[in-house]
Amino acid sequence: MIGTGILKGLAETARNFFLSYVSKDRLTTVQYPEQRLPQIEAARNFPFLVYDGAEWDAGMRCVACQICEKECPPKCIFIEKSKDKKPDAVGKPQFYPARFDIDISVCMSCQICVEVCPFDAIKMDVEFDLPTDDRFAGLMLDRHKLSKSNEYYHEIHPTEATAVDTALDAERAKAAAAKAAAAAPKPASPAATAASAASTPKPTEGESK
Amino acid sequence: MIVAAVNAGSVDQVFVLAKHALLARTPDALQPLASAIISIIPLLVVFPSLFAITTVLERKGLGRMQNRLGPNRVGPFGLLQPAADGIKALIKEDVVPAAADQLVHFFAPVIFVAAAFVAYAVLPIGRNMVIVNLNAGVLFFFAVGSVVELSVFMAGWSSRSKYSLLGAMRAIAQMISYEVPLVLASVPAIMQAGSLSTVDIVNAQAGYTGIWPHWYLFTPWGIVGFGLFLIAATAESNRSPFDLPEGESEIIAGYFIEYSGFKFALFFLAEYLGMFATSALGITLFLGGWSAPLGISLFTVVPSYIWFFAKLLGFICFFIWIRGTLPRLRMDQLMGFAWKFILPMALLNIFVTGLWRFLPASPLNSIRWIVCAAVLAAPCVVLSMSLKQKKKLLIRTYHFAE
Amino acid sequence: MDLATIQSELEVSVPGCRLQIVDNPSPCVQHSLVVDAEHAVLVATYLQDFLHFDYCSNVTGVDWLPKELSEKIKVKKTVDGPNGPEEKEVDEVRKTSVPGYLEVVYHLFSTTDRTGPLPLRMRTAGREVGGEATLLPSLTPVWRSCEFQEREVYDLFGIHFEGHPDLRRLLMWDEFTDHPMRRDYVDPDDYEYEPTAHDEVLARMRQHYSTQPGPAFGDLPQGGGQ
Amino acid sequence: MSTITLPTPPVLNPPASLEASASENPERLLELSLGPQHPSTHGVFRMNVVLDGERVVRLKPVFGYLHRNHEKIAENETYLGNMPYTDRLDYICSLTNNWAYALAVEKLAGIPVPERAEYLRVITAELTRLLNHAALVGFLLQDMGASGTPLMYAFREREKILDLFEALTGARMMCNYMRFGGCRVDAPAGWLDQARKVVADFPKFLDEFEKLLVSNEILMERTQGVGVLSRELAISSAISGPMARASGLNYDIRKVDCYGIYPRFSFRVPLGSHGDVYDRYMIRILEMRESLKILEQALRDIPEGPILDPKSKPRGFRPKPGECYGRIEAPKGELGFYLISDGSPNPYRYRVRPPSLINLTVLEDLCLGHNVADVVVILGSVDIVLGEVDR
Repeated sequence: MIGTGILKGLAETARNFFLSYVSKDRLTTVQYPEQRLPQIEAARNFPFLVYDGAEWDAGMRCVACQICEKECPPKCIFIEKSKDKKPDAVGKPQFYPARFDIDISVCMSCQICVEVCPFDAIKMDVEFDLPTDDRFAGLMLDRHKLSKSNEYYHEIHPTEATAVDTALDAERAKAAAAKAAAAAPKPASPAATAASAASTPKPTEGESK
Repeated sequence: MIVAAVNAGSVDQVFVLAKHALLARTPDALQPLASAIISIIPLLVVFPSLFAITTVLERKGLGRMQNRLGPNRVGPFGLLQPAADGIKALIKEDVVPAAADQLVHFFAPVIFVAAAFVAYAVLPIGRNMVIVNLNAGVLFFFAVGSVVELSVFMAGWSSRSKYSLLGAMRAIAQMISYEVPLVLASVPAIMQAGSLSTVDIVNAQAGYTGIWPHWYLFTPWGIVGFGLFLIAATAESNRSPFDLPEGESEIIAGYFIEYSGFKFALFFLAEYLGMFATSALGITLFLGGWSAPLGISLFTVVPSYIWFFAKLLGFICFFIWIRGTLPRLRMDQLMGFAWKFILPMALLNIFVTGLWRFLPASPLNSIRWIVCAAVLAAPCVVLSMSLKQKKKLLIRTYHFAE
Repeated sequence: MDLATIQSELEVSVPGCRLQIVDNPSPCVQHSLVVDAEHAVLVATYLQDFLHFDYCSNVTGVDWLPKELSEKIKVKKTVDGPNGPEEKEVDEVRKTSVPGYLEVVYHLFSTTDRTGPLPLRMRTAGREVGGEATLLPSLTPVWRSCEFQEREVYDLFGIHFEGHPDLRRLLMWDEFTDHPMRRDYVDPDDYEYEPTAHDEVLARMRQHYSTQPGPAFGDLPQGGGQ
Repeated sequence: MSTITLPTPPVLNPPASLEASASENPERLLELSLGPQHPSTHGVFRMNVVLDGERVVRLKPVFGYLHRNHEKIAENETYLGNMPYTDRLDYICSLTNNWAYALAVEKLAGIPVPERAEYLRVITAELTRLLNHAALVGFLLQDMGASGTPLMYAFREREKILDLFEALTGARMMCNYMRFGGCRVDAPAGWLDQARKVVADFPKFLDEFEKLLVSNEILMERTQGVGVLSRELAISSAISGPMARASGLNYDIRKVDCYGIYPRFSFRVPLGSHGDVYDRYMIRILEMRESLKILEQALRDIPEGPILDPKSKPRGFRPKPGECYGRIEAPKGELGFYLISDGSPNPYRYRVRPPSLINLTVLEDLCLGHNVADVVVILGSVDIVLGEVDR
């Protein structure tokens, strides 16, 4: 008889119509600006630069090694090495990026930069709300905009950040031990290092908008 | 007069009385004109508003069927969505293709809307509430309905687009082939009532046996007639699963693909008006028009126009439900269905109505019922089986390789 | 069936065909069979009909640029030594230039024997665009699956397939003249490019549009977007 | 030795009867361009159709609107740098694309894959198959004019799988998850239980879907006997995936190549006998049920262990010279990667064998003599994604 299949289908849509009022499983819509889905820890969007401590420019972990720039598949990272050095996360004097730009209109969120970074300096952000009315300059994030604190990193990726911190702490301890060992015979050198670190000119604020 | 209006039963007649009161204050010479204007203006307000309500209802209903919320941002529960849509349609640019026949392109939506409105002239929306009680009312309705085809073809042809031409071709083929079963499906009601006047047909169904109404739906030929009418009406008003002229996934929007802005909105309006009008005719012919569904005082005390709109709303919900469920038919299948199934059944139904009329009703009503139902049911089953068999439609079983 | 057996069987069945096995040093050991253009259709038909390679899954082109092989050889030369001319062995670099060619690779499978892949290769005489050098027979009459893929190879590599029923460009537009998958292809700098401020393409594009500033590039960001 | 009979070139022109009616009065023919902007071409695909009334007399697909020369980009990119680009081929099933590419590179360089990674690969690949087929049947019904209902049901389920992907890989669609010699990250705590729950709930959706449409007369009318693909043409045209199996060709690469750890799982391969749109639709529904079986087994048996080959490192990967063709059974068919290495960090030649494009070879054969409305449905049943067709 024609129509039995149609009637079955009608019953199914009617069932869904009524169940959508009772079952949360069926009405999965989330009213976006008011409600938000819980943040998934593994989520990634665009990269950011991690800094330790309170000052973004002083604590930046990046040492401008330019590996990420080279490995980035769509070539959206642009780095300019500094002329001078300053102490990095472990305490060794290192270069720092005088300029670190990511064109997020080109970035494809593949996180290969994170994988290749040997200094745990670049990590993936979860921020997706980045609208701008200038599609060229507005989507070009400079190093100030890219810098986020380690606390923020802990907030968005707690497990990963803890692992990174443990590794870094171990490295710092190792460096400190080495320094202590080196300091014992030659007491003059740590002061010299400290002096050179202090004399490192901080990057000017005017550079970033 | 005022005393009469206070009477509970006459809440029903409040609009009629108001019209009479207004007419009494107009000069005699202007009375025919004033009468027409007073009748038409509410119509021009009520049905477009119903259209607005329907669009939001449809979107919300479809949404719920699809486990979505539907529009819910404009106004409380998204009820002001049609207003937003209307404003959008009004301020959009009106693009007319350079190659289009400008005049015809302009008049197509106007004629469409006008024709859709004219059909309401003969539809009784309440007791004593009909604009003109033509003695050939049903005939008038179908005649006006065919103007719609003209405007559709005007739109499709004048746009000079291949898609709109295909849409127009489909629309003409479909509307003409479903016009026939639509008319034939209405004939039994006309036969039984013995009149082409819509008011007479409603009055013929007005009484009650106990509390059971005398609607034509509750006769064997009425059920079949109503079913056929419903199918034909769906096709006639281009609703899913017969929305081929618009065939969104194939020919995008069919005949009105080249319209934008307010003209597009007019097409939209006219389509819904056509759907309401056909539904209203179905209510008139088979569902007792404005009469209450049960002969109990709780129901009969409700004004007649409320019953009419309640039934209309029922029709609208049914159309939305169907739209949310079914995929679209193909052109040849649609035609085949019209000519091979609906038409024979409609013809048979006319014969059965005659049988029903001449079989004695008083002593053995149930026998009359059974005989007529049997005469209708057997061919219906046979026809649908043959339709299915010829196409070899089967739920298949599959084998598996390990 | 291993490749040597196939080769010998083909050499018997298709008289005159010149076959050559190309060894693949990769651990996947997919050695391939090079067939000469003249007998390719016959060989393919034989492979399909008698060796059940009925499923030609993948067709693609490879561009091999002309290269110079340099090898060190010892040459005996007469050199003016302190004691007059004397014969001496001298290291000399001899350069042999290998002409470039284009190659089509067909990956064949068998749905009945469930074997494969058998990479079948054909090589053109040269790399010149158009003309005789890049002519190869089409295998579309044998395996229908080659139809679009040979069109793609024609489009991107510029290999002309003789006997193809409908040899048109597949991915690039008809008016396009170059073959972008060739290794010496230089992409034009006059196409509309979304300017990323850190790209040499931007510099090239600026150069190109400096004479005729297009409306889309009226106000480009200056410098690095800083 | 039997003689070789040369093949006759394929008939790419319409059958004689159609051609005759067309040539009699060419002025009644209508040339119509379906696409590139068309709701049912699943992207920017175009078909130049010649119609006699509404009947298709000729149909020529036009490609390239989404062409970005993926292969050329890949030849200038490192092996690892190509991985995120493969996500963008068939952007509905990025994880199977990842797998196919990783498999080809692993075969090329001879890299082993740890067991847990193999399990994770199977789990993600079968989940991808579920979401692809669910989306496909939804789109197919949408093309048939069902105003969104089946599609929304399918997307409701797809969303749950995408949530799983996000929790595992960090992205919903562009996963970039697999690496040469394993997977990038291990499943986070609780992920496997979450996956088990999704897998356990999925049959409910399939039942609902079947009730809604499988016995629907309109669906049967629209699909049965439409776009029939014969087994012979399917083989000759190298049609793969559910489309080939709907034509009765028993060729599932999971069974044929036994790649990964598929031989460990018991599952069946559904086969159609008519090769029409209805078969293609049903085969996909049945395949979803088989995928669920694999998923149940994989989620039950997954062992603990490393997920990446210890020798694999993100930078400085240079496989030895050689070439390799690696393929997997992607949801749309045989997805193959052909790589030639010259020992440098970039592949010398990188070729994607796109199942969507090759399955379109027979589009004209399937559509000739049918209606415009059928063209849309047949195209829907082929299951293409333009990111992969045009590359």
